Amino acid sequence: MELVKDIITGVFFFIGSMSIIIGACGLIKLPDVFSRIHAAGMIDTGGTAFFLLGMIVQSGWSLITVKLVLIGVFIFFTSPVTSHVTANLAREKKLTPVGKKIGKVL
Amino acid sequence: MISELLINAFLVTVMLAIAIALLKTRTVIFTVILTSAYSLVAALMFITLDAVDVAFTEASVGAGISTILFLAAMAYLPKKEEENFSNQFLPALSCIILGAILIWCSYDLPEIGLISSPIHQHIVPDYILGSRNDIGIPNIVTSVLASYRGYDTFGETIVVFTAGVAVLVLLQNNKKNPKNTKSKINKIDKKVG
Amino acid sequence: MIKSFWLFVILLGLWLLMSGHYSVLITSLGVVSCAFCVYLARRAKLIDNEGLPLFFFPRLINYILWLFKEIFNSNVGTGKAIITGNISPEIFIVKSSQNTDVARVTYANSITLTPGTVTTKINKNEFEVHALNSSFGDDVRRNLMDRKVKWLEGNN
Amino acid sequence: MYLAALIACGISGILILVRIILGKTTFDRILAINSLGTIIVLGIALHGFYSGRPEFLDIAIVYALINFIGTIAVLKLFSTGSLGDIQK
Repeated sequence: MELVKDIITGVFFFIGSMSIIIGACGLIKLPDVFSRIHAAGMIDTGGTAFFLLGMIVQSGWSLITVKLVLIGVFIFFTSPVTSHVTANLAREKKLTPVGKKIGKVL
Repeated sequence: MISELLINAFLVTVMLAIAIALLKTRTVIFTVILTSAYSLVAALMFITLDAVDVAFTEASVGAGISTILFLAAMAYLPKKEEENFSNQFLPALSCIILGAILIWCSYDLPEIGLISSPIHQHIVPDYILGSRNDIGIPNIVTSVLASYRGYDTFGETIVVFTAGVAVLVLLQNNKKNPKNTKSKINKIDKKVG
Repeated sequence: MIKSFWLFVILLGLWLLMSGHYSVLITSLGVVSCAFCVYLARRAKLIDNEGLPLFFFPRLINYILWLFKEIFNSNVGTGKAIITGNISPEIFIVKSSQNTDVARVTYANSITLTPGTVTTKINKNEFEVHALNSSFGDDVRRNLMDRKVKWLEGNN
Repeated sequence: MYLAALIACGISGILILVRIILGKTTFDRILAINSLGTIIVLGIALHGFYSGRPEFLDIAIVYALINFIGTIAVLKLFSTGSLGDIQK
């Protein structure tokens, strides 16, 4: 039973690690702010979700699980807000994104 | 043990990198952002030292409140720092000498977590053993702060409160006749530059 | 009034979960502070359909599971796009068909939460969306998420 | 296992630091700092599990909230030029 738990946690941690490292590479590699927000979103959603899932599998049913779920809820509520505000301000300050515009734009 | 060393070395490297970046930058808002990142990493350092309460304070005060206060103060500052081309040899020398003295003194300190060091012998065992029976609060740090050293904490709180009230009185925005305040500020501005 | 009660229950549950000590004194302190928080929220007029959208709750679990699946898929897509360098950013407008503000915010946040698409501006019921790739853009333009949020909102 | 995850956090932290130091605009830096905060939250939780004392999770919760407030404050200052309601 312990072995199964450890294997599941290991798989989750592996996916989470890949996710945050690819996200961090994207933060360096992508061309402008608007594209980098997607990479940051990958760290905020994929990395967080899989790391927390791995730790939840380890801790079983206890108070710790509730705290882990709470961390996940906070990050999942706050991450899109910061992303949106950053993107919105960058648009307000007249930064033009790389790439094409389809149709009329606000 | 080796992993502990690895984590500490990593954190110190990151803090050093942030400090060097702080020296290089000239934009004021970026300075504040980097300071906040610095105290986040510093709090991680406290966690590896098992000082959970200090890490809590560092996280909420160092990274949270002080960042916001710096930002509020920054609204009155110009956006960019002025380039300073004066001779910086003497300040650098004094900093290096001070740092060398501090490192030299740190060799006399007892090892971290050593049980026989004087700070763990004198009064701490009394606090740890008596806290549950004397006061009945689960958290020992709270019972030391609020009960064993209650008068200390009371005095500190009064000092901080007085300082806050004094600052508010000095900086008060005179709402009844705003023109008056504005002209005063303008006069000060003209005097300063 | 019933919303204040629900807010009190949620706050008290959170307190009990976080504290971990259940003596009489500490628990009563918790009850008092939760009641004070509810009083403050009532005084600041925070308790309305926006502050506590109770009409979401029955269908919420279903939506969250679907959203998680969607987030996983777009995470894989974003990872691939970053590794292969296959990016052609585009920016366009979608219309939202929800009636209440809460549902609109939920829709905009869901778009932002799936990596690969970000809402950059909001004007009434028009969202300006930035997408990393035309395939992500097509996902948003198919309006599947819009219909899901409309269903989550119910007939309110 | 936990150590491997911590090392992954460290690597991505260094990559994000590179972006913070290189960053062209302020938005890049704010975004990168926010990501660094998320990485640090994960790192605290992982370190708690690694050293066998998961009570550290309380600090991770505080961090997750402080990080949000700090980022929003910086962005608000950047957009309006002040945090309070100073009449200009």
